[in-house]
Amino acid sequence: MTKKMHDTPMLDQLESGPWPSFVTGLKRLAKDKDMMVDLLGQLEYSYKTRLGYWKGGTASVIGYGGGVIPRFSEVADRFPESKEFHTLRIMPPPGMHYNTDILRKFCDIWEKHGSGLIALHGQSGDIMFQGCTTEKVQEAFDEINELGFDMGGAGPSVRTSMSCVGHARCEHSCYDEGRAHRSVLNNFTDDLHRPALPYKFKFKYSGCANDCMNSIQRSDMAIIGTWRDDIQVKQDEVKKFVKAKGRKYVIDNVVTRCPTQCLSLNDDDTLAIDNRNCVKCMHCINVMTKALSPGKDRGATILVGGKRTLKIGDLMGTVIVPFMKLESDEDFEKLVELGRNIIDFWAENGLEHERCGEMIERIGLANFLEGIGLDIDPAMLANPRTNPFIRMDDWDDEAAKWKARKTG
Amino acid sequence: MTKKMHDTPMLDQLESGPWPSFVTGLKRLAKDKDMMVDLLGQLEYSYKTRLGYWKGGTASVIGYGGGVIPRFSEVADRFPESKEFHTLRIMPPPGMHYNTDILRKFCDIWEKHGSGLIALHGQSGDIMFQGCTTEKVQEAFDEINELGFDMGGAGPSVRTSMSCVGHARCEHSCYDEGRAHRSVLNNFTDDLHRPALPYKFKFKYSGCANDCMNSIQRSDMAIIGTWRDDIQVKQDEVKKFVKAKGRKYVIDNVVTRCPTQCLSLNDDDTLAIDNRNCVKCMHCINVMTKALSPGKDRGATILVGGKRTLKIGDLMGTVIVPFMKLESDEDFEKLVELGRNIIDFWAENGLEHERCGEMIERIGLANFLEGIGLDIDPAMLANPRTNPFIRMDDWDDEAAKWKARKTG
Amino acid sequence: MTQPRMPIESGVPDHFQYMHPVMRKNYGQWDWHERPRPGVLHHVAKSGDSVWTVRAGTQRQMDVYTIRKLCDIADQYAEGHVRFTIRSNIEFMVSDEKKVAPLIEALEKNGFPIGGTGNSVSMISHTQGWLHCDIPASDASGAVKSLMDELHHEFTHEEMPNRVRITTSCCQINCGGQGDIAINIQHTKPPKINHDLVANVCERPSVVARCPVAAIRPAMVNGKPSLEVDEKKCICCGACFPPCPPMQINDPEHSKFAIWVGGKNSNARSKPTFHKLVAAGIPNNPPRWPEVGAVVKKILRVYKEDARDWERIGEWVERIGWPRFFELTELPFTKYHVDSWRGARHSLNASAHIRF
Amino acid sequence: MTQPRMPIESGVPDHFQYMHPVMRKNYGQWDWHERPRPGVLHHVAKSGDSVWTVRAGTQRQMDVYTIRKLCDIADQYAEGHVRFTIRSNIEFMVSDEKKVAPLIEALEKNGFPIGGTGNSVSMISHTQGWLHCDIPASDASGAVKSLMDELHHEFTHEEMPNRVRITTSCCQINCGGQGDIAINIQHTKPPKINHDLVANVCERPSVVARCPVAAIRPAMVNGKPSLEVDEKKCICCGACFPPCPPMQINDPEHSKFAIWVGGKNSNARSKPTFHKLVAAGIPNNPPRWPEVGAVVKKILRVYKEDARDWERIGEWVERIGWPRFFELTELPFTKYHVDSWRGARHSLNASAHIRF
Ligand code: SRM
Ligand code: SRM
Ligand code: SRM
Ligand code: SRM
Ligand code: SF4
Ligand code: SF4
Ligand code: SF4
Ligand code: SF4
Ligand code: SF4
Ligand code: SF4
Ligand code: SF4
Ligand code: SF4
Repeated sequence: MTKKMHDTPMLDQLESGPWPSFVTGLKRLAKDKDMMVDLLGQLEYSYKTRLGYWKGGTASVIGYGGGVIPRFSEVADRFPESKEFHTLRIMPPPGMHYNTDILRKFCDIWEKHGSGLIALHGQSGDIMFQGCTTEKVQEAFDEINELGFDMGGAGPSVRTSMSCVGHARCEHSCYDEGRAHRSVLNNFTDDLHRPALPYKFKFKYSGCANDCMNSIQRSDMAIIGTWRDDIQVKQDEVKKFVKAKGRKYVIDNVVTRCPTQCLSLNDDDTLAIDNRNCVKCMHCINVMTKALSPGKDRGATILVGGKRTLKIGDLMGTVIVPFMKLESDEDFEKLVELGRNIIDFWAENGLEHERCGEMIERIGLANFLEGIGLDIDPAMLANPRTNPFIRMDDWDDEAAKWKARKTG
Repeated sequence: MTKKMHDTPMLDQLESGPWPSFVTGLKRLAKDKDMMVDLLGQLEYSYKTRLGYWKGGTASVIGYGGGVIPRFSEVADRFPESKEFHTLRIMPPPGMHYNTDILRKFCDIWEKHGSGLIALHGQSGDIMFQGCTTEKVQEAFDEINELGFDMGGAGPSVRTSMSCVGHARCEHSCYDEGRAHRSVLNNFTDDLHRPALPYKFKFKYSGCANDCMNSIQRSDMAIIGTWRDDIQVKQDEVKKFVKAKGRKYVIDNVVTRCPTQCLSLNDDDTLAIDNRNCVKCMHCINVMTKALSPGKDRGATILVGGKRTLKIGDLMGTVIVPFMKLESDEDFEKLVELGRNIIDFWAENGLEHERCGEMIERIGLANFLEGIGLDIDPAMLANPRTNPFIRMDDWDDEAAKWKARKTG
Repeated sequence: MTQPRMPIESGVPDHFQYMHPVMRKNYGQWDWHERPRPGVLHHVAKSGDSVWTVRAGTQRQMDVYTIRKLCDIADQYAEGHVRFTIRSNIEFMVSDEKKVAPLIEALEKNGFPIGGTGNSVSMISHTQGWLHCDIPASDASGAVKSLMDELHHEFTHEEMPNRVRITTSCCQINCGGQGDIAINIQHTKPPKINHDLVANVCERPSVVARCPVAAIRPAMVNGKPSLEVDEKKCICCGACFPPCPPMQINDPEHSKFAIWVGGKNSNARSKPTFHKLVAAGIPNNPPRWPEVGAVVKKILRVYKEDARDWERIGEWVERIGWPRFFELTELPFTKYHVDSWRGARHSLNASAHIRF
Repeated sequence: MTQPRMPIESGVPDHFQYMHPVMRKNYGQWDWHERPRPGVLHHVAKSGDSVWTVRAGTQRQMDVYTIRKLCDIADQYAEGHVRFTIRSNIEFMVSDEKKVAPLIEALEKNGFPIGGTGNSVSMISHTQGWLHCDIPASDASGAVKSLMDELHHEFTHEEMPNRVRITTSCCQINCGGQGDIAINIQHTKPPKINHDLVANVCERPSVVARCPVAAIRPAMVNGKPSLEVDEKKCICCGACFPPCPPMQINDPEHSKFAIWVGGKNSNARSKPTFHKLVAAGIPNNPPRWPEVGAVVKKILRVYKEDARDWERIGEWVERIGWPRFFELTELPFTKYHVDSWRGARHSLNASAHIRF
């Protein structure tokens, strides 16, 4: 309460400027919390020496194996009050909706048990309650948990998930992201709370190909909304748009930007769409939001294997289910089951510290699909193989399978 | 002369149909040549058993290490007259121009010393005099050589080269392919005739990016014509073309097909070109051959490393010199020198049976460029690296080099 | 002693309980939207209902006073509901257009910038850095604050050709992901090994396995089991550091910044793409990292001037070509831009397509 | 004995000595061209000179009688000069348009098809096969003859959306190169080793080194040094066969044909591309390989119907997507189409771009 502030000449410089300053926030907390006085001291010290001073360790809550990120200071001799500075990862609701009531309750709990510093949100979507002593972790969690919030993921486990605002406010949304998010994640609470997988596994949900959740590249399993039928066109709105913006604008910004050249502006200012070749990229709909909408036969494309760079280079998720309906209870159960199959197969076949995408790279997509019981489909490929390096003496059997699928 | 023909029921079927029949040709030769009687016998036997019956061995001419492809029959007991059936690879003139006089002389020589079968041409461009006994190889070659024709490549050597018709008849041609072809090849006769390289090395010359010689993918060093200034436009011819074909045709077939969207059809039926972004792909010029031509500041792009598939998968050549002037004697000397540097570096650093492109794949483009003393350039890349897996502690020095080049 | 409390394994909470009522009512039934001004979205439902959203920037790592202030504003000027975006912006939803202006005024008065929508530069994706992480070579909070100060105008205005999404990462692990512009730590020297600690702290076989280029070997040093690094092979990636802190990769001098452009997650028009290296060797210079800001601003300026509407940074460069990108931005092009990793051939120019 | 004659190392001969005089005169000075009809090109020089070219198909592997016949025609109806194209077509040049029709008539009368220009299917790239090569699993001359018989109409007419360049290869080495359509032998079983011969004929270390997947190990068999193949690893590429003929990869039954589409060397519009596997397991069925012809014709028919002008086969498929390609051609899609080689990830659909 009364500890003297350290000199923080470097951090002080971060109090100026138009963007909200976290330093000002930290200082405000430091008025009441010695922990924050020393935290500021340690941070200033990092700025000066250009090195970090946290190390890991153990901190957890009863019943769970993960979700607390333990931080112990390596410079506790200089800054003793912040020698422990753990973070609790707490799962947000889909779409990160809150009312002020719940946010105020979080503040109260964290003011009482923690540092008073909350990150909204972590890059994986967690509400991060940052800065807690080992002693207080359990109490803090208990109170948060009583509010209906549960621990997020950490370690080799299913991780906290994110879904876009989608159905709640976005006209592009092609499936109920919130429902998908909760259906899947709440079927994996055990794998989330008790890390026992080869490595982390992330699900992300985007309602359309704009992929506002970066799911293709930042999740092991991406669920991206799409549709199978024709784009819905309100030709009167098209005409209005053309009138307002001019034909040239529409041609330069809509028609010529279609990746598969399936748009054409008719002479009467209506739009012709070659829906057969539309790849549901969303661009034309993005530009003409009032005139165009996704079709009515909606669902999702599932991609697997996205992650960042270590250790074989970045991976994008790649298509494993071109289209999946997501409407009925059974549809959502199927989605859960798909996630389950993938995680089971990977848990069995992934090496230690090998993400699902890295495993697919190692064993090949065809083997992965066989392992999880999915049929291959040309939509999963940018192109078929360009090399002849494959033994295919049972080509005929494989060809017969395709024919059976096509006729059956 | 008198040997009885074998039954060739399968080959006989290849005498019908509208395409010229090689079987008819072989039979005609067999009338005078027992060798061809047995050759037909062996070929029919191959058709029946679906197996080949030639093996390698040695055959050559005095003074040269390569250029004769020796073939000994494995079924000489059945077909003794064609037990030796070697091929002489002879280099054609650039553009494969002939007059009837020289062709008739070839025929006479080959009728005398060989089987009478000549392939015009091999996939590497050689005139292939096919079917010769070991005994006759030297005499046949001597006579051909006296006509001013020289042996082509085989084995781990510089190979016979090909250049497009280009300057001789094509308005797209951006450099003198024939001169480049002869300048380079005739500086490498030793490496061509006396195989001592890690593997084969092919040069190919195409006068423009249409690449009628398939050089990008079928040669170790591809010389592809290009230009640096603006496309030459005859706007009156553009107008005529638009008038003849209609605006829609021009927009659909020219404007929208430009890979970098740098064409636009003006309201007065003239064509606007954003030459800064033109990638010299040739498409618009191909369609409007009368109205458009390559610019005036012409030269070539050099690409290295193309080859077919074994053993790491197909390789395209990739750019190592974005632009090289090919006009003066010095320009052509520089081209020869570049080829020399590349071959020298590869001869020293390539593994046995490793094509130049495979070596580049193994050591990295940057190291290769350093090895041959060329500066790197962003035009050599589709894109810079997407991964951080590189140690670059002398970044500043490298950056300084670029700056020096830009200002110097 | 009392029974320990077991967690209620409730998982992901129900979002409807916190959602703005107009959004709840029209869930899955939205029709179109427009952006009346930067920072404001107007969504119209098929029912005819409207919701106006005001988006404001935050510092993400917020003290409870800041959060309570935002709640006060939400209660007084909005309708008591907020949401956060993936970029730590806060959104206030109101069902009446009239509430928009006072809300904006209140937010601005309290120092929260309004923007981040449409073709603006939104908040930078934020990671932990020195404030909390155990492996950072730099700070995230400070770097993001400094950059957003410099990009304030671009956040509050929609003047870019298309949206710009910047990411930062305070180590090479890159929790920040792909970005139109990515600002990432890049180590430039192999780790220095603190041999005294290895025996106690590291599981040696798993550290060895973690190295992408097999540069780490178990070794005996001063009679104790330790590790050694083949410095010729080492690509300075830092992958060995998290599992084995004695493999000190962080260095005040040699951990630099690198800048990447052209990452894109959306499928709009072009397929998603990874970002590509454009600049490196940039000093890690707290508290305001001016050299980083200078490069980012230079790239943004050129993009703003040269790109066409709707072109994301990567799409723009794809059209104008990399030579011109380096020319326009005046960034040096080096041999390090040339990929040397597996599959490098896919990044070479395997064509005669060249702009002069 | 006389001195042996040493070669005159004259290298590549001068082309001007054989070139048609109008071409020589206007060398490098051509202005434009047109195609008055299939098989005929009309080139106009800046000087105003014109040259008409008549292109005719040949069997490539020509007997001297055929060549002399072509010379007779050149002397009588043309001006004594010919050239050959990269696809073994012969070209006759005349400086007077009036000579075109009689020349064509003479060629056709003698069985030489006129065509191969513009948007036709030109002659198939021709390799050696059983006629001469030491490693073929099939014949080139016969396969090409059979196919060209079937494609005669497409050679003599310009009815395709763009030119079609077909290649064949009689072993997996693929001397034929990339093609709009490539017809290549594909082995489907590992080599059977004739152990008795290995010791004498093979340099074992270099065979071992030649295998792309390290499936070959030196081994002692029946007390003699030989080789063994790990059949699980072997990708049946045949690379071991040329350096070591006892590693018999060719098999009358199991050496099949595979068909590939979308290879493109030109830089027109799109960058050059490699061809992609579309069909395999096609029997090697001399003398007329009807199953191969059927697949090729099916692909050509669909391309002709569905592609836009100027779209090469690969560009067309790129626009309509691979699912539709397999749907339209009714070719089976199998797990073997999915790349499993290094860098396979580049061939996966890393996007949500899908056509339904
Ligand atoms: C907190 C957070 C950054 C932030 O400030 O937002 C974070 C922080 C850490 N990440 Fe991360 N990652 C965070 C989101 C991400 C993301 C983004 C995402 O999820 O969309 C990624 C990229 C996507 C991906 O999964 O590849 C990411 C890729 C990594 C990796 C690399 C994984 C890989 O397979 O390459 C590691 C290293 C590891 O796990 O071994 C990693 C490891 C870490 C560790 C645990 C470092 C460590 O090994 O000790 C960091 C703990 C910091 C701390 O003290 O709290 N973090 N990390 C994010 C999680 C907060 C939350 O729960 O919401
Ligand atoms: C004759 C010819 C096919 C034809 O009928 O036209 C041919 C025939 C042979 N090629 Fe070829 N190649 C022929 C052009 C090509 C081409 C096309 C080209 O040059 O544009 C290629 C693809 C381009 C390339 O270089 O990659 C080609 C790629 C190969 C390869 C694979 C090389 C590689 O690096 O992957 C081999 C195998 C080898 O050399 O080890 C090969 C090997 C062979 C051998 C020598 C087979 C052998 O190892 O015994 C064949 C001799 C056949 C014979 O009996 O005459 N041939 N070969 C062509 C040469 C004729 C000529 O001199 O004009
Ligand atoms: C609120 C948010 C989703 C959420 O659940 O939190 C969101 C909301 C919307 N996005 Fe997004 N996007 C959001 C993050 C993203 C991201 C992810 C990111 O920022 O890292 C992306 C992918 C970026 C990338 O490619 O790396 C993203 C790519 C898009 C696109 C595609 C733009 C493009 O041309 O590539 C659109 C379409 C458009 O705006 O034309 C879009 C469109 C929209 C629309 C217009 C959808 C709608 O009709 O409501 C929303 C308002 C956008 C605006 O700001 O003007 N949203 N959007 C996210 C706001 C982030 C922020 O605070 O800045
Ligand atoms: C004669 C020949 C060159 C030679 O020196 O022998 C040649 C000659 C011409 N080519 Fe070619 N090309 C010739 C092989 C090629 C090849 C290689 C091949 O066939 O394997 C290619 C690359 C094919 C590929 O991409 O794999 C080739 C790709 C082109 C193109 C690009 C077409 C495209 O859109 O991709 C053009 C431009 C055009 O026609 O629009 C072209 C254009 C031309 C022009 C129009 C150039 C001119 O103005 O004179 C010539 C007449 C073409 C015609 O047939 O209508 N030529 N041309 C070759 C004739 C081969 C044959 O007998 O069929
Ligand atoms: S991903 Fe699509 S559905 Fe979801 S918020 Fe973004 S634009 Fe809307
Ligand atoms: S959604 Fe994309 S692919 Fe489909 S029509 Fe619109 S722009 Fe074209
Ligand atoms: S490569 Fe170009 S210059 Fe040469 S013949 Fe073909 S079109 Fe003409
Ligand atoms: S040559 Fe190609 S890139 Fe250049 S303007 Fe013409 S079509 Fe466009
Ligand atoms: S980027 Fe690195 S340093 Fe920053 S939070 Fe992630 S793991 Fe920690
Ligand atoms: S920094 Fe990376 S490359 Fe170097 S030793 Fe560590 S893990 Fe290996
Ligand atoms: S493709 Fe194979 S079999 Fe045919 S000529 Fe070339 S090397 Fe011989
Ligand atoms: S066929 Fe190819 S993969 Fe099989 S053993 Fe021979 S070289 Fe190796």
